Amino acid sequence: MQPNREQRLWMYEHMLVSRYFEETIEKIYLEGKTPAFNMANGPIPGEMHLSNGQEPCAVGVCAHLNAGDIVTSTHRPHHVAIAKGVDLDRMAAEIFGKKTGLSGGRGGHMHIFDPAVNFSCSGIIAQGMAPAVGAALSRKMSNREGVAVAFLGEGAANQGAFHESLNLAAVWELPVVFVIEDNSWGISVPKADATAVPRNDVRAAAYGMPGVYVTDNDPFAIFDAAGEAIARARAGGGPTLIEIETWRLAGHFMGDAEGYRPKGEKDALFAKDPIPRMRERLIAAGDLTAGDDAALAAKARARVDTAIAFARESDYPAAEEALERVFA
Amino acid sequence: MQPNREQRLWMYEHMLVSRYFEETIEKIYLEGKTPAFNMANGPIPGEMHLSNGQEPCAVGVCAHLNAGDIVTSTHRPHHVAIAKGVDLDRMAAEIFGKKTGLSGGRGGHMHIFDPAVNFSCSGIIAQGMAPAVGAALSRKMSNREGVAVAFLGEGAANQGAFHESLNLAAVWELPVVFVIEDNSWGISVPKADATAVPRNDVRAAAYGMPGVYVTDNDPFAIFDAAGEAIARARAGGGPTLIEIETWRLAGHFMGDAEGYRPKGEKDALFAKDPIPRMRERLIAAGDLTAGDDAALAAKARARVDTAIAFARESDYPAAEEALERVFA
Amino acid sequence: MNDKVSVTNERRLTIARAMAEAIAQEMRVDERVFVMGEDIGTLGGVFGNTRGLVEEFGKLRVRDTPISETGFIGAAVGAASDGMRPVVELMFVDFFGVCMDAIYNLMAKNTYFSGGSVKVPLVLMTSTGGGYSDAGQHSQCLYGTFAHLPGMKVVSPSNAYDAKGMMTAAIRDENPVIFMYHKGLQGMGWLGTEPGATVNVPEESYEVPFGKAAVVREGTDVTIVGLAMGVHNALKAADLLAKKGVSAEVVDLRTLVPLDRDTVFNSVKKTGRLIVVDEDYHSFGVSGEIIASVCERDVSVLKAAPRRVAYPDVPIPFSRPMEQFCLPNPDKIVAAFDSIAGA
Amino acid sequence: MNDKVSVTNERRLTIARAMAEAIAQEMRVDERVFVMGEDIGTLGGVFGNTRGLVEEFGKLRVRDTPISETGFIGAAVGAASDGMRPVVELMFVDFFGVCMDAIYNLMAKNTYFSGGSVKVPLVLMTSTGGGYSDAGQHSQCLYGTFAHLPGMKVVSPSNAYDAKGMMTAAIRDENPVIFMYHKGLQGMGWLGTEPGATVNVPEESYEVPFGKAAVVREGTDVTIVGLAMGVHNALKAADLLAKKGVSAEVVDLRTLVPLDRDTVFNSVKKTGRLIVVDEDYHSFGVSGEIIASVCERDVSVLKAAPRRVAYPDVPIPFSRPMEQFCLPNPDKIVAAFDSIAGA
Ligand SMILES: Cc1ncc(C[n+]2csc(CCOP(=O)(O)OP(=O)(O)O)c2C)c(N)n1
Ligand SMILES: Cc1ncc(C[n+]2csc(CCOP(=O)(O)OP(=O)(O)O)c2C)c(N)n1
Ligand SMILES: [Mg+2]
Ligand SMILES: [Mg+2]
Repeated sequence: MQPNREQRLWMYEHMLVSRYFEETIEKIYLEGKTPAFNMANGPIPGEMHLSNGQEPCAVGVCAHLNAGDIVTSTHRPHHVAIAKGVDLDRMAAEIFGKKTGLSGGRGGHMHIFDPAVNFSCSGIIAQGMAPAVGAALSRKMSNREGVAVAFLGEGAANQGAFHESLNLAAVWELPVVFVIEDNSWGISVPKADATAVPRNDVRAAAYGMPGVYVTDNDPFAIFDAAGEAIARARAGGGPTLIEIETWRLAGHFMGDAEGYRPKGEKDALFAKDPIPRMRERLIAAGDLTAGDDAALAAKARARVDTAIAFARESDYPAAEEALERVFA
Repeated sequence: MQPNREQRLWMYEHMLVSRYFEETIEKIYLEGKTPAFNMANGPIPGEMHLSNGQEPCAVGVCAHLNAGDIVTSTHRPHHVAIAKGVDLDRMAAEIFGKKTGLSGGRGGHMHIFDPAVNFSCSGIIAQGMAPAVGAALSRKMSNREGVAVAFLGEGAANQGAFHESLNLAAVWELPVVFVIEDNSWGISVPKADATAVPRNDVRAAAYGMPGVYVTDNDPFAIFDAAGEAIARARAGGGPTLIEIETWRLAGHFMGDAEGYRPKGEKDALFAKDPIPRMRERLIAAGDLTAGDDAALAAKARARVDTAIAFARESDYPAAEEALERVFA
Repeated sequence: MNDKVSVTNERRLTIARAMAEAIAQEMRVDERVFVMGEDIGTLGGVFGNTRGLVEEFGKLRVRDTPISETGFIGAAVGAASDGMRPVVELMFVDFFGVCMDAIYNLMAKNTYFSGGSVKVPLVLMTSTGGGYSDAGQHSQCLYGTFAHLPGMKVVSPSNAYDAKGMMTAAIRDENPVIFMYHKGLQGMGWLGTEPGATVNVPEESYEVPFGKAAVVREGTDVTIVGLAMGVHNALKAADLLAKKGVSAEVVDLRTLVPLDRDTVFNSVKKTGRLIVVDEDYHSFGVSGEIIASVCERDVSVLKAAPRRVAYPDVPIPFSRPMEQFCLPNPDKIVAAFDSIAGA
Repeated sequence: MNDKVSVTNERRLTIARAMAEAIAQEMRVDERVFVMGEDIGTLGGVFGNTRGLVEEFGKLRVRDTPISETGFIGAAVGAASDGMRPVVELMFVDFFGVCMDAIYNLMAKNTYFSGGSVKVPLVLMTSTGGGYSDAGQHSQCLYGTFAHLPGMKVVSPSNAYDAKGMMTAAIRDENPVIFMYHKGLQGMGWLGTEPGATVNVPEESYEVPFGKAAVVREGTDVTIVGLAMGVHNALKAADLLAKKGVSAEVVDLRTLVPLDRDTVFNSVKKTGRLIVVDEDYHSFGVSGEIIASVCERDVSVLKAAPRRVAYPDVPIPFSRPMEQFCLPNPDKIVAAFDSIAGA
């Protein structure tokens, strides 16, 4: 399954928005945190896990989804949220802890919820998976359309919730797709030290479901694999497991000195940064001129800037609001 | 790998002891529980999970183990404990809640611990698995001999601990063997409704370890598969997953009306009860005469009777002992 | 049984049947309600509280699950957020250790994390309690463990009337509710049965609201506060105390979250003495909270030191003499009163 | 810092370094000791408490694990029972929900279940606390959750001297110990740092025994009881109160299990007033237990209602103004005193 031109451009544009968003967050995150780096300071306090390099996973999968479909994501959620169509202004405001944020500032960057597009995430490894299974069950039981996609990291594939979620989805033949973003690191631990098999797609066999591995962080190959899996799910054909080779261009979180990374690894990854690669590919294919590209980039930047401005300008919640919304 | 005559007779004898033990417990369990069945009453209160029919799994595996090897078992532990050489008197006394019991009455039938032969169990599904992995790690790290075997039911193979334990054992190449007793039921839920694949041996591939399925509850086939796996573990070849087709001839626990079982299923299972089958096989092979058999049976019965008498005659712990042994 | 016996008929039900009836009635009127858990279909629940449901509603709405608590409770969170109203069983509360993240970090917090835009109307029913020699992984109450963590309502009925009304309220609640039922009160003969739990239950639907403790016996000399089985121990102790001329008031908390501190405080204000009965572990749990709640409001209402009759801080032993020694009982409550009677 | 400053040198360490030093010293003398957890090898622990260990002891004794807490904590139980002495890291205490069975049903109970024939000498170290906007799944304390369940010791140091001595004691203990370290006290700049936690630490090995609270400041008008970060809030409040002429005594509990009820009671007996500071959730936790412990022993020692300054019963919000509003702080403690000063 290959994306048409419109889809190709949609994917590229969302990759651009995602990257600009992360680059902007990265800069702002450092505000107020120098010279002594203290996470608690600055306009964006707390942990920050950036998705630079992993954009292909988000756009290749979400290109097949509509607002009614469900996505659950992880502690590293921005690129997926953007591709899923989460309200960017309110997401930015949430990351800043503002009252106008998606959760009024209660959640922050690891707890992005936008029910309008059925997006959510959780900061506990692999724990977003079972809720995706349950949302798929909900659709199947109530005969409502919709596919659920659970994103996870390759490190999460060794957590018990992974096993239970895949088995349950398979036993009940639910419309859910599991997408592993294999950036080969779980914080400082390389995949080979944590996972008994080189590729997690082989684990699909343990649940009698199809398993696919996509190499080289390739947006079109991801589009292809995800398209098939999502179509199968929509048609009642049950779950699929997809693992995608992708690249973590940033540290695990902001402030990570990355001393554990082998010399040269990051240079090699930057050399195949998916954004310029995609740009060249689209230009080569005649989808895009340099002028189009500049326009798209400007549009993406403007979109991000608007969101960031909204976030910056919004008020903080009143302190006492902390006590509200515990119960519906 | 085939058992020699001594091993064959050892296996048969331990099957007999196990079966007599369970039959005796079954009778005593009902004492004081009629006419109105109340679990709290009688000389053996609480839940009681019998292993009738599953004896081949225990003897086929434990025939390869010595006292220094580690076994962890489940809520249904008696047959395995007996084959592992747990002190039968003190195990019986524990099941009766007596002061002379292995744990002075604190544990009961789901918490049999006999460090002299490195046996333990847990009542929480699949939770005995990781401790087996850890014991194997302990041996490997300290260069002490020993293989660990974790027993579990087929229902347990859908619990997260299963996945994490197998992956960890494989990543660290530990001397541990995982043995699934597939009696096809998890209480009232048939395997097919709970497990996405017909046979769990395929799950071994998810960890890059060998997987074997043994059909027909056959003690010699079990001996063969376990022998190979344990030898590999001892030789530093890492973990193996074995699933064994076995039969739950009793209810899930005492008092289970088993209304959920298809008509005829139990009759069919009783028709292939592994004890008489083993007897016939040994007689046919010339390992055993009818006279030898009667003698073995009498010996097994006597062993069980002694243990039960010990348990019956022992005192209950003083009530206040409840407060002791929380900490070492 | 004061305010709650506005019953319109004389039908007596066990808690198990009352729970099943409440679930069935809600399933009839609300197709979003479904049930899942281990052995809750054909078997009808190990403790009888889903009997008859699969026969009436079929296997699609009454789903036996694999032994995958993290999987199916997490799935229930996803289904509830997507518009369904799952009623889920965790067979024994003792098993919370294999699935607590789905419960306390997702189910309980997603409403807050989402700023209220996501609702998680989910009932997690789970059995508690010992007394029948099921040892240390199958006999715990863990009331305090759940009540301590924010974002979930925590309730536990002492009788079938409350059980039905609280289950109905739980299913209709827009929030997650932990519905803890004590095995010894279920009315399943094989677990022993506290007769006081089997009471008249109306056929029609009704709710017993959360956050309202019940004064189940009025008295003037001491307030005995309990929950679930504790209430029956308290009532029996009150009978014994009455024979000695002591008038005990018994408060059935019914819900721990929300906690009706007012009713407890007002009772202690009247009686001047407080005994808390709790089958959960002694320290850092329910008994400490109840005592602290009274003292911090006005310590001068206490004529004597408050007392607790709780499970000691030891794992639950199997052997009957040891287990019975540890469990709260009416005599211990009477002894607790005797120790403060002089004041 | 009274009794604990019998230091023989002037070297000041952070808690992170004190923990790593204690572990290293035990590893040098006892080859059964090993470390496992996520990112505790090359990275040296996200919170710095295993820095330098892999370099000295190698990857076989300092083992980075997969993200499989049930697997590796359960494995630690098996290894400990087989004669090893694992020191295991659960990176954030908030993650207990994915592995609690291995902790509370195996690690904590196997000694009891085995009648004492099996020992589980295992240290589970885990980070607690918030204050740096890490939101509701990475900022909890959960002291009460662990202290409530029997069979494990639960400790939390407020300074590096105690941290080293308590870690040494934990590793040498024949029982499971939950070693909770507060992120804000670790001395990792990026988490903010409470300067009072970085103190003189002797180079030689020593133990700080469990079950002995420390009176870290003497006073006569009110007893402020806290743990870990709570102690620093209490000390700052005591300074503020001193300016108003109020003499506050500050008790550092140091260990929750065993709990030194005597030291708390004796202090309150002297001062007549009690304030408990707790960063864990308000209800059904540490603050209730401390208050109940005093009241049940002799309620008449209290001149005024006891007070608690605890985390409200809400999930921890991300946004700074909201989080700071919820956290205990010196001003809240002073206000609590003011509310009972008249009595
Ligand atoms: C159950 C649990 N254990 C540990 C953590 C801490 N943690 C946060 S991210 C992370 C690494 C995750 O690796 P991976 O799944 O590969 O995702 P990535 O960070 O590479 O996107 C860890 C260990 C957690 N959040 N939850
Ligand atoms: C985590 C957990 N969930 C549920 C249970 C309740 N339970 C006890 S035995 C059992 C069935 C186990 O089936 P299986 O693993 O096949 O073992 P079998 O009983 O057939 O020997 C269940 C669900 C439990 N003890 N622990
Ligand atoms: Mg990764
Ligand atoms: Mg089975």
